[in-house]
Amino acid sequence: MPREKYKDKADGLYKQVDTYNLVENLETCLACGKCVGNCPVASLSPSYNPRQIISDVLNGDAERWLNSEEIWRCFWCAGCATVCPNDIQFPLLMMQLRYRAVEHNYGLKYIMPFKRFALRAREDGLTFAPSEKGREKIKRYRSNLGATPWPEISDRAKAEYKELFDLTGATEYLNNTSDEAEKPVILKYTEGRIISD
Amino acid sequence: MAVEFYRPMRLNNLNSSLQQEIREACDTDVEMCLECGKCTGGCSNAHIFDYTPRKIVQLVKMGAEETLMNMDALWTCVACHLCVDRCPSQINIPRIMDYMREKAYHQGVKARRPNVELFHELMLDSIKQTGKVAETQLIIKFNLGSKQYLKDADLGRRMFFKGKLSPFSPNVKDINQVRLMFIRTPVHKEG
Amino acid sequence: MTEQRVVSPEELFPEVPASIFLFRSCTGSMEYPGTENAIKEVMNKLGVNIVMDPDQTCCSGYLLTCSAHKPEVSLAVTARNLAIVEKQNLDTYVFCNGCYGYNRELSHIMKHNPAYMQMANDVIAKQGYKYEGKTEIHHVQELWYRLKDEIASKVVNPLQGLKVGVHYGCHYLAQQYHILDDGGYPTFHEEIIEAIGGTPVFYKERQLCCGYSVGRGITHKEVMVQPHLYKKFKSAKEAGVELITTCCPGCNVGLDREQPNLTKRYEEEFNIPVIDISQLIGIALGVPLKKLGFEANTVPLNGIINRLGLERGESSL
Amino acid sequence: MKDKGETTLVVGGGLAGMEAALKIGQAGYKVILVEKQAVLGGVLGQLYSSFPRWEDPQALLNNKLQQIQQCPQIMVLTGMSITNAQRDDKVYIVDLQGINQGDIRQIRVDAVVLATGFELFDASVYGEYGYGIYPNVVNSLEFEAKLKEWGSGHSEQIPPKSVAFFKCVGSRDRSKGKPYCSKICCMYTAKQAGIVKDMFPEAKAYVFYMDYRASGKDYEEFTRSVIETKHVRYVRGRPSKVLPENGKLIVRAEDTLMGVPIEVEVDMIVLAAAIIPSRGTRELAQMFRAVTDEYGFLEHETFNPVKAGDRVFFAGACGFAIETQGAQYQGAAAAAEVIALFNRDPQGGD
Repeated sequence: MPREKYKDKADGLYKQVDTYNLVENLETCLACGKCVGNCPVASLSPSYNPRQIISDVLNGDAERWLNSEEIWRCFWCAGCATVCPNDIQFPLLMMQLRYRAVEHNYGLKYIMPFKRFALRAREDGLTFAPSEKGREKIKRYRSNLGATPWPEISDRAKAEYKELFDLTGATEYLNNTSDEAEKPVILKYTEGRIISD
Repeated sequence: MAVEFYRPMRLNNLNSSLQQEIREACDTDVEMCLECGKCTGGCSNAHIFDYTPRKIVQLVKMGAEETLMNMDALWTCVACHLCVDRCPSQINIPRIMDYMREKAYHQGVKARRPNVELFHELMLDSIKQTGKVAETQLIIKFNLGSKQYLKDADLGRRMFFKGKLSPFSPNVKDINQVRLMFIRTPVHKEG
Repeated sequence: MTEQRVVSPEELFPEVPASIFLFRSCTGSMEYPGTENAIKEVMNKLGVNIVMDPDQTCCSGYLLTCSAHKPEVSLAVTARNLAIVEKQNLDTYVFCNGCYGYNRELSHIMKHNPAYMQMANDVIAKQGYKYEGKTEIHHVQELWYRLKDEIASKVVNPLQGLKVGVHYGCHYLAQQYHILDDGGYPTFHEEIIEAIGGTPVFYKERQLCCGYSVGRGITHKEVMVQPHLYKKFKSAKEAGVELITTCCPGCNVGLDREQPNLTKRYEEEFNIPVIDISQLIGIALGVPLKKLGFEANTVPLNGIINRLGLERGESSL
Repeated sequence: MKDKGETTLVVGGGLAGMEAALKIGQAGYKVILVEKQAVLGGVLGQLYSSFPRWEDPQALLNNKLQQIQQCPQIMVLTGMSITNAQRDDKVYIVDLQGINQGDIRQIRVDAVVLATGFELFDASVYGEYGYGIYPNVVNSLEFEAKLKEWGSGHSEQIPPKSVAFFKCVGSRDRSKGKPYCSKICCMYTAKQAGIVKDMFPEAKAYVFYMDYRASGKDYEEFTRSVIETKHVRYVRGRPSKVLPENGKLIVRAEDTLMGVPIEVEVDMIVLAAAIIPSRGTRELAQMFRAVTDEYGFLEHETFNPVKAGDRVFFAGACGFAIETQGAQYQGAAAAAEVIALFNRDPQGGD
């Protein structure tokens, strides 16, 4: 790792990541590491380290993580936020970190599978609505229960749901999402791994 | 079937004798480390280390012997001694590095970079034979041994014609004393 | 912090509501439709009226956390759905931790940031809605806990000491404020299970998450999710868990659908069925098995059903 | 020595209260020392050892008790607590009640020293640490009692092979605990861990810390000696979770110096729970119109570090967490204030 020069970084500009102003108390981080100890992802791949991410974001060096593979590993289980002695909402930071990464064309391959989901949900008003074959199974299961074959969702709901996508610019966002400009992501901080068990 | 995935290390399962070993062999007590990071801050090669000096001391504390022997920093440390010069607790990190390097070599743990062992062996051979490092032969042997036949050919030719390279080996007065040193401190290599 | 962290069920519901708005869940209504049905059947037995609205759509939180669309649309969708509930003067009851987490979090953000409230209301005003932040968001399990004694008194098929391991899922307890239990060591599900005659098993990794949310089950299945789930099931198996209950159909997808793959990859048989706690309460209260929709499960429940001496089909109670 | 007229009420018979009573009594004023418990000593009496000199707290306690016995001016009322106080010009009329029987008394005093001490934050708030769930997770005062038991040589309990100490349990926690640093935990945790290693050299001791704060004479040397000569392993990181496994406890944490998650298997966990004012401190303060801060600690007047109100002083941990030495300083300081007050503004009590 190249020697870091703190003056090169945008000090205190973590708001560049937290553009939605959702994690207002990031600076209260005590670097105690309680988040990492409770993190199921860190326990499997220690180079993913919420404490380190917070520290880098605070130092204005979020960029180091944008092209990392690690940030796409987070399960969003919020185990970090549950134990945090300062109630830092790390999952909300992670969400925004991912959006920043996508803006820089990193990690597109990790959102492409969900573009399909989102486009279909836009029509159905429901996420996870499968293709025709899967639908038959759902209809059969639901009928066997004595319920309506398909969840009762009105045409109005579907139309308005779709309209919300258009009104908020999400449709445009989805249409523009492609992995053409994809830049590779790499596993970072692998050196932190300890072999002995 | 053994299931392969990373598991967090258990501190109490670790080889706790390493700390003791280092204390005896290197005359250095890692427990005195204040974790201040002054060593890393001053390190001349920390930018290419996988584990920085502060972390290396920490690894000794943890008893993570395998990690220490496998780390790249073992072979990229240039033993400039800046760390120990600055250390408020006078922890002799270069000596720890030497000790772990020897241990890794003895146990046949390969360096992650290529030809590291080859260079060290050739260099010692050279000293054993002449008492000094015969640079020209060393480089030729190394380039042949590492199959980089033309690596320094051009540079070598130019240096030779300017009289910068000697085809002869330098010698010490009493080579037998040097060889005695080698006999008294044998190197065993496993694996 | 000002908000109360853990609340007792009596504090949460001074009175048991006569009527609740049940928030449709994608997984709970499609992937495991038995979940929704079990809740309807059990509520019916407990005398709670259920209101659902065909105008309510998906909470869309899953897509948000997969970074698949913009946060603004989730904000608007949440405001719209909750506005529909508010119109009926009811509180929102969700039965998926995802719906709970996203609705709570997004409504919290809107209530505490007037700018976001404005942003969402500006959009949904075009469709004639207005969200005011009046409706409370509850998880159905909160009501189960409140009605624990009543449920216990109505048990017709006691669980005969069935060893049940609980999976709480993350997004209920991660909310931290105004919830039933402490995220560090929750026990309220275990209490419900004890009340209906089961033996709760505190297996070591019971608080490990399902690993399936935010799409990691699709993008990082081999590298992350499977070893993660293996740890969980290994500890459950060692503790002798016969059945795992969840309170989130989304978790079921991870825990149930992934089990055969774990067996294949790690060459270890787990065979632990995973169902919703509402379905288990349904079994205990004698809801016909047909109405509980276990046919959607990948790991079959035959062993459990035989163990409890229940019969499939119409003839069973 | 001429008996002087004024009487002082000292509430709380811990070290600070005893010190205040002694100094006032030895100056010739009458003192009524009220203690809720059946014996004097407070927390000092529960300790096995002290920092930074590994001294026996019992010796210190015995010394103070002996002096109190020899001081005729001091009247000790144990097993009594205060139910009411009324102000009458420069006098407080205080109602006392016995804890066990209906022993009710009324006294008139000219000044009051509050020394009600502290108690430990309820660590069961942290479900992840399992206090109150796993029997081998104890708080630091419970652990002192265990140390006393082991130290006495006739303990029934099997000594632990490994002990983990968690610092900052409830301290420096704005989420579930208190935002402040409890000041003395770093030192007493080092002490306890050191004692474990002294008693059972084969045992392992792990201290999970964020910082060790050793600002005091000999404190840094004390902590370093625990690490370097007693070989207690300090791990930087706040533990995240405690899980049971095969009858032992697994601690999950991050070693933040390495940036990797780690686990440790231990027999026993000691929680250095935050220091909070004793129950009832706020109510007592209200009776004497003393000011308390948002956490219930007594607040001092500007420029006057042991004065909480008119003719009301305080000493010891009811003001904030304090080590034994500091408690003595404050007890003496409160006594000096009382004596100065009586000299400046004498009032013939009854």
